[in-house]
Amino acid sequence: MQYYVLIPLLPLSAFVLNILFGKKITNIFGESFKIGAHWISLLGVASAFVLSIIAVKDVMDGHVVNADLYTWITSGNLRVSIGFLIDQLTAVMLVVVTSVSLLVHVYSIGYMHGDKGYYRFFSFLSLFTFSMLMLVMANNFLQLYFGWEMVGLCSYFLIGFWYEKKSAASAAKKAFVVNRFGDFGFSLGVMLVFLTFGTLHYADVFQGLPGIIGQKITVLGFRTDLVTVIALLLTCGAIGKSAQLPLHAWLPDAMEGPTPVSALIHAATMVTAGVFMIARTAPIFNASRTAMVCVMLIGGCTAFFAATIALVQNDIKRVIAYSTISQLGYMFMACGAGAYAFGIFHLYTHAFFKALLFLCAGSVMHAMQGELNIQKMGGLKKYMPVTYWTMLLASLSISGVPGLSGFFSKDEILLKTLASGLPFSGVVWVLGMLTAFLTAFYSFRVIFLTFHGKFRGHGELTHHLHESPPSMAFPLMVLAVGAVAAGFVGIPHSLGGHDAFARFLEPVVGEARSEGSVAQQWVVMGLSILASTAGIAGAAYVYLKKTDLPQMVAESFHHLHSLLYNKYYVDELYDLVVVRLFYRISRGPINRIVDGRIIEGVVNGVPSLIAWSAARLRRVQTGVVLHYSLVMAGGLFAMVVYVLARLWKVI
Amino acid sequence: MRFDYPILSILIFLPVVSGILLIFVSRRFERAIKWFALTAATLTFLFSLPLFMNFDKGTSRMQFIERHAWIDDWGTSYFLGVDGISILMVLLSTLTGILCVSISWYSVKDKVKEFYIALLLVEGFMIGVFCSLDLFLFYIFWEAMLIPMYLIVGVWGGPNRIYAAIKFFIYTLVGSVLMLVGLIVLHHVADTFDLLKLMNTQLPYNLQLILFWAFFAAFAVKVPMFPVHTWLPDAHTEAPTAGSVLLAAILIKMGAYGFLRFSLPLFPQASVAMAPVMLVLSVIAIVYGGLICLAQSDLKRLIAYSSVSHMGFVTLGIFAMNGYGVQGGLLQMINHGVVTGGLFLSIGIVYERTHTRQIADYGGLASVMPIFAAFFMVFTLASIGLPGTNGFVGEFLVILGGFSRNRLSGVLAATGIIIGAIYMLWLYQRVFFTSVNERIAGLKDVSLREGLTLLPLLILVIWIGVYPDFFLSFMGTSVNSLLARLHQGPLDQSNVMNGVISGAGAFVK
Amino acid sequence: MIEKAFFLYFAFAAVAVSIITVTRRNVMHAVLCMLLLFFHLAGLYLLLNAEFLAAVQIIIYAGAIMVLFLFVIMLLNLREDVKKVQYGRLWFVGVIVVCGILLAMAGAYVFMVPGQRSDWTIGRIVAETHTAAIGQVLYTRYMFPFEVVSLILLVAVIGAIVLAKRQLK
Amino acid sequence: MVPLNWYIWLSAILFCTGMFGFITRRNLIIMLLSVEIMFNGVNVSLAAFSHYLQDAAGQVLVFIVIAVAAAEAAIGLALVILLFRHHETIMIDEINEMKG
Amino acid sequence: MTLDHHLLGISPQLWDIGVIVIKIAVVVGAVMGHVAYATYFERKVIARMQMRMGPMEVGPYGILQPIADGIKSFFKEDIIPTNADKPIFFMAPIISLMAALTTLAVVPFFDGFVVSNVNVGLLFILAMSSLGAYGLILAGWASNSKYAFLGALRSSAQVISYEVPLGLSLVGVMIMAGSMNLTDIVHAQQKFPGGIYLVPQLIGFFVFVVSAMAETNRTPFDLPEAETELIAGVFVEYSGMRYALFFMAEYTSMIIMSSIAVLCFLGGWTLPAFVLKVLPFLGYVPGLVWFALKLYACIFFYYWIRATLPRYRYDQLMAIGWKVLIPLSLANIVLTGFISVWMP
Repeated sequence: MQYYVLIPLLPLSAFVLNILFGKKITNIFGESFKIGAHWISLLGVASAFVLSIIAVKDVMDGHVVNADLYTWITSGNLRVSIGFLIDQLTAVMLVVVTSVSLLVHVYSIGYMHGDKGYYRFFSFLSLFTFSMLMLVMANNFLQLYFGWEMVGLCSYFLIGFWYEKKSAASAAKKAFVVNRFGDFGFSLGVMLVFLTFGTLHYADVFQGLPGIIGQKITVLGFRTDLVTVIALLLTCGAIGKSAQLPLHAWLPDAMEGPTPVSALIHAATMVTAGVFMIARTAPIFNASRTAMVCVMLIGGCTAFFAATIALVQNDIKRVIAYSTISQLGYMFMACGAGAYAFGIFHLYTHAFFKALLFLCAGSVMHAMQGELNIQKMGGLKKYMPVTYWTMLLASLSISGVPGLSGFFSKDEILLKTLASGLPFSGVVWVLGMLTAFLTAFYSFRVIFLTFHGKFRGHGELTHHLHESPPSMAFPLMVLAVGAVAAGFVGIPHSLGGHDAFARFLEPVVGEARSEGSVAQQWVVMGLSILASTAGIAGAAYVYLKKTDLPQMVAESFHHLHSLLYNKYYVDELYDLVVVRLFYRISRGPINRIVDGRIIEGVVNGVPSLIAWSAARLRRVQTGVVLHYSLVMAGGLFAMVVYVLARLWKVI
Repeated sequence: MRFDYPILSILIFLPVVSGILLIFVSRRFERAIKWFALTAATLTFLFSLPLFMNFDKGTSRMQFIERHAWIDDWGTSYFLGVDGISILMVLLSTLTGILCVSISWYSVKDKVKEFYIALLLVEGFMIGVFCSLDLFLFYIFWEAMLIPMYLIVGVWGGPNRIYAAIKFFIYTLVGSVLMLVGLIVLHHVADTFDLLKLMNTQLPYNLQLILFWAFFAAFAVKVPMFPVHTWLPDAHTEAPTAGSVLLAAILIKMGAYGFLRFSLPLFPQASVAMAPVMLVLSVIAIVYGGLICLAQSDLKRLIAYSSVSHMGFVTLGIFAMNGYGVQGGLLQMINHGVVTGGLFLSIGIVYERTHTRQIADYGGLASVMPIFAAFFMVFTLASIGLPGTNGFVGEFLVILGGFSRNRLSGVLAATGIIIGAIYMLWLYQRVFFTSVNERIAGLKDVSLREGLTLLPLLILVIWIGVYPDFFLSFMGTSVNSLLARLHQGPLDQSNVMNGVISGAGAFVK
Repeated sequence: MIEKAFFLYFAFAAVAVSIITVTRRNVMHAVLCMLLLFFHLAGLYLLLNAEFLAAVQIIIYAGAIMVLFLFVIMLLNLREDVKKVQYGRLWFVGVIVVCGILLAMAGAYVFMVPGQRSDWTIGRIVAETHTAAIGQVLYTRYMFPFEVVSLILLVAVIGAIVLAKRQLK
Repeated sequence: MVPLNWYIWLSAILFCTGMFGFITRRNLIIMLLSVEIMFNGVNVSLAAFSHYLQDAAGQVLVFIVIAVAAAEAAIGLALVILLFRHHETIMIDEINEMKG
Repeated sequence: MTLDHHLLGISPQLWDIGVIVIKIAVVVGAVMGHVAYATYFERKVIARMQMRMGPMEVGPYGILQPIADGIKSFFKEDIIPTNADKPIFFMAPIISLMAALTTLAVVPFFDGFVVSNVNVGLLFILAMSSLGAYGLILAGWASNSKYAFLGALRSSAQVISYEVPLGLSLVGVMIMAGSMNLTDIVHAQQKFPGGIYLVPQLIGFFVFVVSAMAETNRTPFDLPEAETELIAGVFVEYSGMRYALFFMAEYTSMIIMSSIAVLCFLGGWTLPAFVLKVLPFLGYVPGLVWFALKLYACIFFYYWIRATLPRYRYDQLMAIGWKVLIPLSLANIVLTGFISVWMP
């Protein structure tokens, strides 16, 4: 089993080699001989991928591994180790992470060609892969937290990859900081877990879980259910990492990073860590109904919320980014509804089609010389057929067209949500349905605006329009296969399948709360098909037939449009409430008044008080010796009188 | 573990004597002086390694004890020894000594000889502070260190150095004088300065309280805790690089060390009773120090304020009074020394090139000095407590300690991490990212010397981050016995104790 | 009887001369009166069988210190000061204070208790000669103060030179 | 025999005379002379006590006082010269360099 | 208190006082006569040294010249400068002469003949000789004249400077004699094998002689009254009787310094024991004769020096005083002290 260690270690060594010698390697082999830094990373990730496949096979054979590697921190009875837990959930994540990572690595060879930070890019990609693997392979909370923060760091590096751009640097910082807000809760959650259970190992925690159900804890004066508090604190972390409401604002900005990064980190893997974490800690959530409802509500609201924004965005990557947020909302819905397996299933299918979408967008950008505005595209179908067809497949998949992978997962989520029987599940289900419609609509809006109709961009650009190089096209095709076929591992019973995926994960996350009746299954399925087709049709009608309609709608619903277009003004709100406030408080009250005036005032005030009184007192010092002598004599007089008085017993 | 030779005395007096020897060297031999200082510092470090190797982790007793009669009438002896609490600080001091000599190689241009003399003296006295087991001896080292440090700030500092140096001096002195009064009272009561004997003396509660506050004055200023921190930004900012590093890495640890070594064991009941106050101050320091960083436009000043915040973690850990807290606090002391030391070294490196500390004068440095940017990045990350770096381990343990002592303090301390990320990353962005500011265009990347100066700290950052157990194992036993002592005494009736009992209950045997 | 007469003469003369000294306008006259004072005091010392002190009083006070004063007065050539106001503005306060002290001392005198007699009787001093007597005490019991005084004198010499010496350019 | 208290009276009066001169006169040299008078006043009582108590210590003290007076005169006069060089006067209240 | 003293029905105390008064009269009269003829002696000696005759007119060989001079100055007009500080101007010569004459009180001219046999005789002489300077200083000040003033300045500095080696040079003698009483010192010399202290105290004698010359303002140290530089210095405004008083004071102090030299270094009125052993008949000659002979030898030495040596420059004077004489005398004291401790 030792080779498991190699899965994260190989990308790590790739990172180390690359960051230390990457530049040298490029220099040694020169510009002409393009055996660049990517080979090291590629090799590392590819081997990790192969090993992951082996690991999956082992898991399928029933070899679940839970082993400690070494003790990381010891303090009192806190013993945290670095170790690996390779079970079904991990296996799925391993495949997703390594495969998408591998494809993105390949894609990046072409995409990042000629960039001066080429080696840096690949080393960070490798580092990310390592971190993500550490995250998913963790067997305790603190290691999870370790991976959690490390992927955040890589995200920071990669978003800010083009750090000369101020927007990129700011976006990177924003991503990190917003995540920190989530991590704040997460870390407290971890501590609470430790203080409650006395351990941080998943297995031990879950074992001790039944014992603490019903215990109360006082938080800020409120007596609350302990498990709920833990679960909600953990959810905090998940919200941050998975860009759910209200901590979603960083993800759209993260699109400042290179597109492969968006595909890998901000679509397929890192952002899904939140979902993974909830699934991983499923027993805790299962123990708290409140927490589950919260998660579900957050998911539903986020899904709808992000989808509405996606409707009007013109930046192709931002549309996809909001779509990602929306899809992550679905996964949260599933987890909240207790259908962790389907959350993970959606994660799994989403990884493929969303990565594909991003990579296609990257391909388009590549052709468009970095242009992102879909209003300035159009008719690219004939120039880049591979991109078009793969993107179309991905869009169909995300829209939930039957038979494609997205259909299976989304459909199941909607069904399980409705059937969960939790409070508000109905509302969330309606939101999910609406989102399904919106998803189809905006996805195809992108397709139609980008690839159909006439080219609306700058004339000269037409000469540059071309299909991407093979290194980029190949991953697209591979991912397209995934987007189409990935769902086949989880065909539900109602469609004659075996629900194999959920069965596979059952040992880890348990069964979904309720299957729902067969009728329900069919109704939901029908409705979701209806929603997706309606969406696609609507998009086709608006953007292919009545091309002036969007303009008219936007004008007639001016306020709504600008509300959506400006993303509900969330960024502005945060800027106002959080950023400005912090800065203002820091600048004014704290720096100037408390530190500058009060403390420094006291510190400098004491000496100046002394100086002031000294200035008054020094007038006594006339400088005239006669006065001094007089005072001396007076003193002598006083002394003699005192002695005399003592002698005469007056005093 | 006993040595044939007095290793602690060697550690203290090797730098001191070297410094004194330097006095007799003509100032014309600048190179020789530098090499001599480097050799002395390196030798000191090498001598400290056997200490490290032969340290017995299994006992909480003092080790490498040296005791010689000194002033018998006063109950004072020359009494040295280390335990798990101090040994790491000694090592950090010896390491920092080398780095300070190295970083000043070219940046100190005038009065070179005197600078290195001061530097070596400071190093020796600092080690003395950490090794003294006699309160009188401790006080002597404590004060003696102040003089060369004052000179370093006041002579080789920035434009506003005199103000900063005097402020530093007076602040510290006022605190120290109160401690001196406390020492005298203590001696009056117990008739000895011997720490170990004093620890066996049960002092009345009221006296403990008074003495606790007297010692608090000295230690809190050094740490510096919240309301008495304003000397730090000035001193840090105006000091030369080596001075800042010494201040950040060692000097301000002496305050926290003092709490652990003297306040807690000597006045256990008072410490326990006063812990809530200390916790409040610590939390204020964490949040306040973090917030105030956002308003800084001066690189060193920002880092200085971040020190306030980070030292807030240390005191929080110490006064959480449980295993996690104290161990975390101790580790955080090392961490802060390494990280902030590294940051100041880095700033020194770049200041040597640009001669400006204003953040606004930078921008795009990552394009100009990529290797430097990488170093700085690692220190930044460690500063904000990224897992895998040392900062995480310390902060996690401290917050865990604080959290188990008093949830609110843990929660508020954790916000410090958010704020830390904000200001450090914002700093990094303003300095290293965006387009290249013309003022810094064409700067040379770090030289081999500078790289080698930063490298040990970098290694420590990763080492402690990945395998902190190595370091934690040094302090475990000592911390346990300290805590046992802290909680064994008759508990005060005041209800502030409840938190402690619940938090550390599991820990106390 | 004759001793008392001598004493009264010396005492009244000394007081008169000292009062004249402190009230002279002309510094030179003050110094001369001072000189007279010293002679009278020397006479008192002789009455007290302290011939060595009397000689020393003359040699040092009259022979050295007063000459020094004269020297300085001449060096500064203080002839103009005679015309200036001689007393400070607060002179009456001084008078009151001094009278007060004198009264207070008079009051305290009532309580004076003479101390223990020691062994240096007049006969013994005469037998050993006064100089030898003082020498014996001075160089045995008061050796340390004597050395201190010599050090003070050395310091004074150096100090006076340093202070009064003009910087040579 | 002359009674001891006669000497003491003389001593007190001399001392007070000297002090009067010291605290009222403006002339620095007269002030120094006044100090000498005070010294002498004290010396008289010392010598008298020494004689009446038959203790040589008093006379030793007189001796020491005289030596100190010499030192005082030397330094004092040096200062007078110095002051006069700077201020062209020895009227003490015209010199207030040390005014606070 | 015996009956013997009640002579003529006069109480013994008054009798003592009477004796003292007579002694004083004798001594002062004798000395004044010698002073008068010391001037004559000086003029003759110097004249001879300069191959002149000296005073020849008044009386045989001009022997009445001093009397004539005295009468002349007594009747001269007493000129007092307008701006002079009159009381001091009057007092100054008197102080000078009184200081000189008072000193005579402790000088034993032969065995047992002394006005007042004081234990601290030597100190008394030193004290009075230092007072002599006041006369000069006050004269210079009171004259209110530039030359006189400069002379006075010089005089005060000179006196302060040479007072010290003068006193110190005698310390050796005091150590050897163990007394400050001049009679005792002479007796001590008799007991001393060498008979006179000149031999062991050669350094002291040298210092003493030089200091004495300075102290008495004689050439080559006559700076306060240097004719060529300051046209008689402090005396420039004095004339007639007052000038004569100064003159007398100077010669009196010369005689006194010479007698101290005789008493302290040359065995006083005695002869060394070995001389008496060889020539016992000399013991029958009165001590006063020996004393006078030695005295005049010393005075002759004064004149000799005056006729031989030029005047010193002022800074040289100071330098000799502080840098040569004081160290020498201190060394002498140390040496004498060591010797008297090791060889009692």
